[in-house]
Amino acid sequence: MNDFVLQTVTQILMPFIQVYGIFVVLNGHLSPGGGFAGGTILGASIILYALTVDVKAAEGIYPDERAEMVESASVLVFVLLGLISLMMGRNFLTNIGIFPSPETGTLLTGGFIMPVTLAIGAKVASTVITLFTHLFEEKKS
Amino acid sequence: MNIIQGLVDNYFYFASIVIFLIGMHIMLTHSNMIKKIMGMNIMETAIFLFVVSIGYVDGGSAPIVIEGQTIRFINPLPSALILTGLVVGVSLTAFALSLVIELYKCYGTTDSDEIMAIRRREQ
Amino acid sequence: MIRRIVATIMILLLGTVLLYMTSEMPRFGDPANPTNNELSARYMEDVIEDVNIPNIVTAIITDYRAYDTLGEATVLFAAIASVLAVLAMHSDSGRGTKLDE
Amino acid sequence: MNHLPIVVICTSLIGAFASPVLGKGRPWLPGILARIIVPANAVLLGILLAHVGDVGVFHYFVGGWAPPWGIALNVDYLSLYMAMAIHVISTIILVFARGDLGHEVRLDGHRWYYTLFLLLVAAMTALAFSNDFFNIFVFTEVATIAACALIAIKAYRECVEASFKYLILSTVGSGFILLALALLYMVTGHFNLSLVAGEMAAAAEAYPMNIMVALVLLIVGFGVKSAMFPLHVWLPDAHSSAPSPSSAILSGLVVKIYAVVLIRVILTVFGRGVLSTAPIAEMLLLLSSAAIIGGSLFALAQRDIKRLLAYSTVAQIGYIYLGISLLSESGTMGGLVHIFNHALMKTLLFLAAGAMIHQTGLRDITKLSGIAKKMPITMGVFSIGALSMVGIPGFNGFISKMYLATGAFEAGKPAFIIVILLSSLLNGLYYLPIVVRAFLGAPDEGEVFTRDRIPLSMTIPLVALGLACIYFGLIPGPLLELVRRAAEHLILL
Repeated sequence: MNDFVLQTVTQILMPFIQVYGIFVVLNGHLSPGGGFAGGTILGASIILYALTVDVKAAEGIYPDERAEMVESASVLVFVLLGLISLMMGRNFLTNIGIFPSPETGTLLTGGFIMPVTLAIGAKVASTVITLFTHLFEEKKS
Repeated sequence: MNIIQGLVDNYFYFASIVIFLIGMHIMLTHSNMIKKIMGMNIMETAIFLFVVSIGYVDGGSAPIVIEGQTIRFINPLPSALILTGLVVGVSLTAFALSLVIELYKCYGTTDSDEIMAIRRREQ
Repeated sequence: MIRRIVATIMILLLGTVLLYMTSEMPRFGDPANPTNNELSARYMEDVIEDVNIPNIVTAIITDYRAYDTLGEATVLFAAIASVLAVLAMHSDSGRGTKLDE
Repeated sequence: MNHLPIVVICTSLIGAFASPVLGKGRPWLPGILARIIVPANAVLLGILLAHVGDVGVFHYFVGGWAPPWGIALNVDYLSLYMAMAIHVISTIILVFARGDLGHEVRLDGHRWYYTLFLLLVAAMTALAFSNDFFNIFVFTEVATIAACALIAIKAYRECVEASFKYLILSTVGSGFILLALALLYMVTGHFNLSLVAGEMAAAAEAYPMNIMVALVLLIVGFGVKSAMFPLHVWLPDAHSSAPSPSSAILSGLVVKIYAVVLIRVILTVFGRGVLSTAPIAEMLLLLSSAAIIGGSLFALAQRDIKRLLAYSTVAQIGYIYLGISLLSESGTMGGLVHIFNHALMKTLLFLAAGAMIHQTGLRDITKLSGIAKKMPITMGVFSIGALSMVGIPGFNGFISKMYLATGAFEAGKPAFIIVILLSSLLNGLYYLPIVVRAFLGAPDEGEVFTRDRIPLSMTIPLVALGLACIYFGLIPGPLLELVRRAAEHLILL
């Protein structure tokens, strides 16, 4: 799509959408949102870019190799967090306090919830982008 | 008139059952595979609506605790589970679409009846 | 055409049963419903003590029922692996059309 | 020790998550990883079985939250039996895949193949252990997607078509399952199987429609996925077009895990109280008899060897449901033991068929005459599998049929003994001609056998499976002991 206004507005909007997505991921445990919502918002920014500017350019921003790494790494982080609590003698996926316990309602509360939310956010964003680019234009591998 | 009264009381359930049936009808009667996937999505969405409405409590608000206030919340469990259900739906849709793309490349059509006809002609 | 009629009749039968069931269900939004039991009460009342975060839905999906969320991340992973595998395997030459070689 | 169930599931998951990255540029690595992880997990499950023998069955609370707040894993003999079966059979299939896969899937697809295979194994194990409705739903979806992808990964359009059909029908099934568990949650207020069972009597009193509709939806939903008779339409295409290792795992294990979940849900959650209010068990008996006869008749009409085996699976699933719905102890034992026995036999037959197709490229059973002279080992073990399927004494198929017949007698329904005998006859009619023709028929002159031997990694699994069929036919004792405990758990509730 070669529309100057659309492309310019998209490029202006993209950082704001991404910041908002990151905010939603980080504040998932304090306000509405979380890994899934935030990850989708993050992914949507790249999808918007791919739709208005160019799919190839979007792939340049987020290449396949990095996508595969992020896909695997984020779920592995999730499982490993579960296994850490296993090694500490607790049941699998027990919430263990990672940060020194601050007062309720601040960012670092909730034990391992924030790392888990971050991993889910990365996973969802990466999956949304990869699915879109692959289904949008089947590529030659 | 018990049934009518029950349906009016449970209008959320009533609506989601109707949407569910519409989705199933699309899935069963249409031969276009994209439409089948749409029907599948409508069906799933209806179930999600149904599950979320189970959790509604009259006068309840979103389940986020605000310090020093005691207010009535809706039941948070169905909402939490449907977050999971949504992701499952997305995954199934994405995979089904990739299969349709492959079938389109092989047969040049997205209609399952036409694919059957092509298969029969070749045998 | 026959398929369409049969499907419509089946859907109507299923619909009748489901709607009849709907009229007998616990009333929508009633605080006395079986779902508002000790299970949801604990989530609402003890979430600060248990998990120390105010968002109950997040507490459920990432702590109380984190195993489901692991399963869900696995579903996403399975979907992306399936899509990449299917699209990559069928991408270029070397594709067969018949099963009998 | 108590953590072993989750360790088993997690190692498979970690292997699956790591495979795409490790296998990039090293297509051999994920295969080796899978062939290390799955047998190691089988050993761990053996240790867990011994541990459960010492301390008794227990529940494992994931996340440290006891039910109803958290998710519980159900570590009992039924789940251990299924998990053991899954890992033992998968190990054999993985060894076979080493020799066969290169022939059916392109080299750059191997890392995805093993990723999906491990995901499927992990999901099935999780399903075997799960004691929570929503958890069952989530892992059902993982298993569905992975199973469909294991079919579509072969680069033939038939596979994509079969996979799509399977996926669409499975999705309807998933929708029904989700709706059913929503209905159950609505009237019982719990997701944990044991707690739902506890609330069941009161809920059935107050909201009988919800419970009945949920039961029917669950039977239809899992029935589609486990190819219960009138809902089996996807199975022949899917199982016959898939790569041979996929066919083996799909036919041998995947359809059965759904059957086991359905059995567990029906017997432990709904229980006899609800079952007695409606003729559900009778309906299941009729459907499974129809499956046994109908599947065998359809198989009789097939010429493609893998299609024949696929239709045979439809009939054998009927045996499992028949045994369970008899609601007698021997019947339940027969149904459960047939899960493992049929997994052995059908894996053997599919792998042997895969070896034959690998070597000769032929799928038509009428063209396989005289093949025993070219492939004596493969055809020998194929004959063992076929004889076992027919139910000749001395092979493991006989054991399950004997228990099923005893169960039918115990339940006071001797008519079903006739069904079992009739289906044995039909099995003989479609399996034995293949064997006879292969051993006695003259090889066609025009055939060129490019390779005279199959690789060792294909021979060893075949021989192992053949020996296992004879072993469990002659010395079924330990297996039956395990199955008896699993059946006791089901039938007592």
